[in-house]
Amino acid sequence: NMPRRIGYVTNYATHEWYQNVIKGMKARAAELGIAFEVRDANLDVNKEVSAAEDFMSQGVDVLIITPVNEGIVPLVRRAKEQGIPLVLEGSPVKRMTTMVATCDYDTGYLAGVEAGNYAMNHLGGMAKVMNVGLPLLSATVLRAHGFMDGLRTIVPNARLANDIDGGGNPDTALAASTAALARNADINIIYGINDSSAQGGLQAWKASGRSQKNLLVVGTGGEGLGFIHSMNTEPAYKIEAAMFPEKEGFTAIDTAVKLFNKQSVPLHIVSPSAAIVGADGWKKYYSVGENVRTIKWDAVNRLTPPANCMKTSAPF
Amino acid sequence: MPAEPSPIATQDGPALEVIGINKRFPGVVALEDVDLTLEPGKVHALMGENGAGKSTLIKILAGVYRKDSGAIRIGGMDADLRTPRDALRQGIKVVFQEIALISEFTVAENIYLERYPTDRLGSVDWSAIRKDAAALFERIGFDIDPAAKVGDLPVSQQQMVEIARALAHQAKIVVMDEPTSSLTPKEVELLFNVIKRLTGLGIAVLYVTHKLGEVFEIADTVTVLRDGCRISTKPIIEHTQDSLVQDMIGRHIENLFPHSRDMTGGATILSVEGLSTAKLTDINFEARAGEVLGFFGLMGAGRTELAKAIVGFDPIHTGRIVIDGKALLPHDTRTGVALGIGLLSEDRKTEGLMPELSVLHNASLAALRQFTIAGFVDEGRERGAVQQFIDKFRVKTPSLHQEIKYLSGGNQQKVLLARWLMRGLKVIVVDEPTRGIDVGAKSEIFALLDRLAGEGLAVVMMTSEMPELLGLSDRIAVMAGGRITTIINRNEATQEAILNAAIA
Amino acid sequence: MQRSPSLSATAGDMGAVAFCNALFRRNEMVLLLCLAMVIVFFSLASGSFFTIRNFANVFGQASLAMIAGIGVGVIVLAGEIDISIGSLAGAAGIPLVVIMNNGGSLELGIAGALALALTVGLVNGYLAAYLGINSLIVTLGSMFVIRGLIYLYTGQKAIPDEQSLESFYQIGNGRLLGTVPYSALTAFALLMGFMYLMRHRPFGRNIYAVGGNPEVARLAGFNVKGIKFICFVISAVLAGISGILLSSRLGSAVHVAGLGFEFQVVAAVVLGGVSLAGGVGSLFGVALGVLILSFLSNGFGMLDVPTEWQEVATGIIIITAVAFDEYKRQRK
Amino acid sequence: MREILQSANSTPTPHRLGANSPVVLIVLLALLCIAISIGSSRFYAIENITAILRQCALVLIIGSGMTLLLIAAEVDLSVGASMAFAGMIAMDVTNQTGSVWLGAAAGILFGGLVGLVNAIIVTRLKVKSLIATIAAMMILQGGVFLYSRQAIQNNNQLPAFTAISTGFFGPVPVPVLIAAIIFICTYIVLRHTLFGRYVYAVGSNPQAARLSGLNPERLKQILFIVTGLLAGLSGLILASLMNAGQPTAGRGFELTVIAAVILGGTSLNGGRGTLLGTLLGVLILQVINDGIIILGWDQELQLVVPGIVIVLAAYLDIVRRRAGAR
Ligand SMILES: Nc1ncnc2c1ncn2[C@@H]1O[C@H](COP(=O)(O)OP(=O)(O)OP(=O)(O)O)[C@@H](O)[C@H]1O
Ligand SMILES: Nc1ncnc2c1ncn2[C@@H]1O[C@H](COP(=O)(O)OP(=O)(O)OP(=O)(O)O)[C@@H](O)[C@H]1O
Ligand SMILES: [Mg+2]
Ligand SMILES: [Mg+2]
Repeated sequence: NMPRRIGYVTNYATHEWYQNVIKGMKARAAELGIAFEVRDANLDVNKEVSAAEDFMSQGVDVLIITPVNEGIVPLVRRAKEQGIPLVLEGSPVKRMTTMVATCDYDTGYLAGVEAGNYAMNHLGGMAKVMNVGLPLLSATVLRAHGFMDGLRTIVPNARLANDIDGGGNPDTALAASTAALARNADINIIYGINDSSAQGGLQAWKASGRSQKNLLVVGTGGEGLGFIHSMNTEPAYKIEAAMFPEKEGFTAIDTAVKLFNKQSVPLHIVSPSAAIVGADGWKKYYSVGENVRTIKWDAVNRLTPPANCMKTSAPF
Repeated sequence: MPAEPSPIATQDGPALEVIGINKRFPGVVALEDVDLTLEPGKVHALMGENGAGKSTLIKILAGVYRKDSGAIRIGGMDADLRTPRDALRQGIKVVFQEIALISEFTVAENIYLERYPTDRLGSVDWSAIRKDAAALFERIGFDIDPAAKVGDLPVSQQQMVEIARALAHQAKIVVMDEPTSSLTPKEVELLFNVIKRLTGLGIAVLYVTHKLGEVFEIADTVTVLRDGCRISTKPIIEHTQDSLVQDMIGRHIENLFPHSRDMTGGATILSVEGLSTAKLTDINFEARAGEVLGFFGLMGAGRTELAKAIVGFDPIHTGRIVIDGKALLPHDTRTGVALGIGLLSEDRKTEGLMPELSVLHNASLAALRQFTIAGFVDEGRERGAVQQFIDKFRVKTPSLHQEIKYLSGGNQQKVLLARWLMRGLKVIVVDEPTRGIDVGAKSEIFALLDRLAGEGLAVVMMTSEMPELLGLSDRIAVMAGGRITTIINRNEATQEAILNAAIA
Repeated sequence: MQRSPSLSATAGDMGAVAFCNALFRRNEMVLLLCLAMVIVFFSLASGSFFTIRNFANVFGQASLAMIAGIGVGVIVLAGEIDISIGSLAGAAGIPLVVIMNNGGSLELGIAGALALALTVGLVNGYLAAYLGINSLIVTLGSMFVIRGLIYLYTGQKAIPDEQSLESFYQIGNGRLLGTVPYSALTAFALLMGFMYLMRHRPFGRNIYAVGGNPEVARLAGFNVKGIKFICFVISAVLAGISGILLSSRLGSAVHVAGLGFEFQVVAAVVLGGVSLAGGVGSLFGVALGVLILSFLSNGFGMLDVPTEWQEVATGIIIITAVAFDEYKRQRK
Repeated sequence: MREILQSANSTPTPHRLGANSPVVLIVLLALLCIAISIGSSRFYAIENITAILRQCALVLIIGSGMTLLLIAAEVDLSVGASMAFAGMIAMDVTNQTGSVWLGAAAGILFGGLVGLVNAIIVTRLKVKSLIATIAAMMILQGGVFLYSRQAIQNNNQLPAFTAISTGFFGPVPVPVLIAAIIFICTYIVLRHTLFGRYVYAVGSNPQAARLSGLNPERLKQILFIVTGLLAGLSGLILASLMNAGQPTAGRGFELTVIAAVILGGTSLNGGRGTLLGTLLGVLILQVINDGIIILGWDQELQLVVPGIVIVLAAYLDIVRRRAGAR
């Protein structure tokens, strides 16, 4: 029994991550013969609520939302009142039925472990980290915590030397990292809570005239082509904490169908993540053509996500 | 304020006394120990050169500026005029030199701006406003539609609205700063009737003007200021034109209208052929080197339109403007200026001044190219040249670097004239060149225009002042309804003939 | 453009043709026509557009910009501008939710939010009207400062409403008879009230006069600073009300709420024919401007137009509308 | 007696202090530097100073153009969006052609093109520049994603592309050198040339300027194009710094630039302003930004402190001008 129409309100359609989520959703919906529509909140939660309202009045059968933030709680209630099944993607809010998301902490943790190994082998066992972070979102804060905790399992005296707000976009990350490096350049690992942040941090490093020889850069997300390019060309960009947006989209559609059929689903459906290491690591999961990447479903499907995350931000 | 019109209960004694007022601006003493007494039911004229301090005194009475020291008494009581509101409450209504109306509002609404009639709920009572305004206009004989938007009215009618406003507000003291500078003779007559009506009600009128004729027509008493000091206060009957001028500028003016030139004129420099615009039809005339060509017309005849069209400021429909053999590109002031034609606009504020810039930069703007080497300004030469003009025209300014907005109107006008004269022109078009200018400066400007013509310029002068027209022009063109009705030589011109042509 | 009511009143006396002519020359008429065209277009293009439910949605969604737009309309008519409204709308939710979370009632929370808005209005007004600092600079400053303080206070997290008060949920999400959003009713009531104020109260006329020509208004004895000051307070309080409804709609005080709201509202106000120079325009026009933009965004969504095209289209519409306005004015 | 105090009349001072003097800003800047360096010794490290200057460079490049525009009573809010787009194009063309020169030229020219379109909308269609350029900003922000949804990477890893931003000319970073050259050029033009004088005149009273034989529309068009070109150049440098064309780069940059120009004392109403002020404004804002990080303060203060400083500086300017007018 398939729903006829699924509506998806995304957080930020112009971001590569969400484009790949949508790609995964579209592919799956097409496979199942479901009409699928997308609206973009463009980072504005009020707009997100409006778009969801419009979907509901248009009569979609299932609604999928990537919450911009917790401001959609009343919407969750309204969807329930109107009997429209609702799947969240990415981050949780109070009263939700279910959410499809990777574990942010675990993702960071996996990358942290790999970074620790790399530090032992190539950086003389030293780990002084600059976190190009985004305090704005609890998810991104968790990634950084996970990274440090994973790192410390291998390099116990690893130190967070610089913790900055890079705004999650490359130019702010660049500006903030530049100033932070001027304050304290005694670091050898740059961790970015997403790919743009990692790139911004790395560019600031390069702009200050340093060599990448004793540096490790770790990005997060595996959002689009950016990290593949960086891993190919930047000597220090060795590790990516990949989160496979296509897979997340795919799973979200499947979950929507389950909800529609009133099957029971867990509160958090974990989508897999993995630490990709080395310039060739990404080739395991992706192939790249002219400006597009294609996911290798076999490899990704082989990843088995844990049933529960090690740590979450959701207090409920 | 009383709600219904009634004659002011005239108590004995002066309506307003100004005692020993001082006011300084940076680098300028605008008023020094000035005394002034206004009697109810009398018109007191205030005269003086540009920059003498008249407007400053008025602004103090209006609560716009604060006096540095001195006292003001109204009806024998000390008055503290800190804001315009205080002044209005004390019954002082000022009609300013600059039109002070909200152009987006209707005439009627403007009249009741300060105090709207309201209904029981305190809402604006629009029908009362409309009716009262119509009744007011009827009473004083103004022919203005109370429902018209003020911004759509010609300047002269706006001025009339201003004056009607003073009447509507039951003022005890009405102050007028050069109210006739943009009125037609007929409107001036109307205004004088209104003033008589005001004095009949026991209202005291303070009247500022540069026009000697008017003073003798309506004033009871005249006070003359010079350089911020009171020079004299006399009943008008004790004055002659000469004595008044003597008081104002401290010297006699031998001949207001010098005429030193050979009137035959030289070669044609400017020729206008078949010019038509939205407001003008088929204008043809020539101006020759060495002559002053005067243009006369009633308000709205189209002189300003013509002036703006021939310098390339306004677009034209058809026609050719040729300067010294070269045709001007239509609607392009740059070729105009390059070919040597410039306009001194009648509207100083919106088409002349660069308020934030210094006297120096205002003066040198049009001629600046002459002081440049490869695009760079030679500031020494520039300053030297401007200084010459400032000295020659006796512009009152504390420094070349003073922002021009702080100068008095007449001094601003001189700076703007300097702007053109620094850049050797072939044709200068002056539109109401002496509007708001004192007799002394007037005679200087006349002499200057005369000399310029003598030096071979063609001077095209738009004016509403008959004496000015007759005194200075070699030939006179009269306009009516956007056409030139006649062009006559000065020695054939009579006032009557000109007026007839203007009404045609 | 805005004519004074006295003129439109006389229009009633004219013949029917002249009456229509008089109306059609008015900016509001053109806007109304645009709105009608937008509605007709989307109704034809999308089956689910022309429904009561969808219209109720749009009016509910428009109400936030409408309420803030009234305030910005007033302040722009007074010849000033307020771009701190987005930050303020975001900030207003904080005292509201925090008070409720600490056991306070909704009313107390609203009082807290309004008190915050009032304070901001007083500060903006004091700096701009009394100290004479350019209002764009003042409100640019307060836009930054308020947003920064929100981030500092919240640690860049949303503050959820923990009491889940039903009344709090209802003010922003509830609907009269299940159809008309209360927020739309609030917006409508405020619009009517302020339209009456601006057209028929001496104070409203004074605002027009002050915006039309402050120097003239001063000479006419107005307390120009005081009037502008009050306009800043009005604008801030309305932004606060908008923020209260927003936080109810979001069920929490969201730290990024209202980001970019000021651009949206100013665009609607300008589209509504209010001149940034002050003194020209009407609140009815503002309301139409808000509705046009809201219907456009709703309709574009229905047609699945991507966000980037929406942005491009909105930009072009604004330029076209303003250029057309200018063209009309010049032809006259 | 009341003869006007004509002292200044006879003693011409070439550059009159007073009306436009930047004393307040210089003092403010000095105080900031002292305060921050007390808090952190790293502030004066060469590396930090270089970093500050490099950040300043981007703002100053556009700020130079924006100052002229504001003096001429116009404004351009599309510069941030234009930067991002120009960076994308520069990177794309570099990738396509393999030539950094062509890429750079394409990016800069694109900025100029945006300036030209703004100029036409403002001078021909008579749309107020505040509105016109907000709309242009929306169109560019949407349009950049229509051009490419992904960031455009430096595919060929041309080092020359990154050298635009990270290279050094002696001890001076290349962007700082570029900014310095642009600043000095615009300074000389504004202060000492005919064109500069015309900018003030047009900003102060465009009608009067036209009557004096100037062409205000043409002049404004030039200024819009120059500002556009400079935005393109900044976009190029930013793309080089990030080694990629990022569609979201430069968001909000217009406010930073305008804040700096306003802080420098340039009037929003035209006719008044100096480039020296802009330079100081840029320095102050970047020193604040840097100081907050150097001192390890909450980065949220990067919004709060500049907000207060802008209002404060505007207020001090008013106070000083009033005092000067007494
Ligand atoms: N706000 C001001 N700041 C500085 N100086 C001023 C200011 N207002 C007037 N002045 C100066 O004060 C003097 C008196 O000016 P005022 O305007 O009163 O002259 P006026 O008699 O009205 O002249 P006019 O006949 O030209 O109108 C002039 O020297 C003028 O430059
Ligand atoms: N900017 C303006 N605003 C309102 N009315 C104007 C404006 N400019 C001109 N007018 C009016 O338009 C009419 C025709 O103007 P024009 O200037 O061509 O006539 P004119 O013969 O020069 O009369 P004036 O002595 O008023 O300059 C006049 O009544 C004039 O007052
Ligand atoms: Mg005067
Ligand atoms: Mg005229």
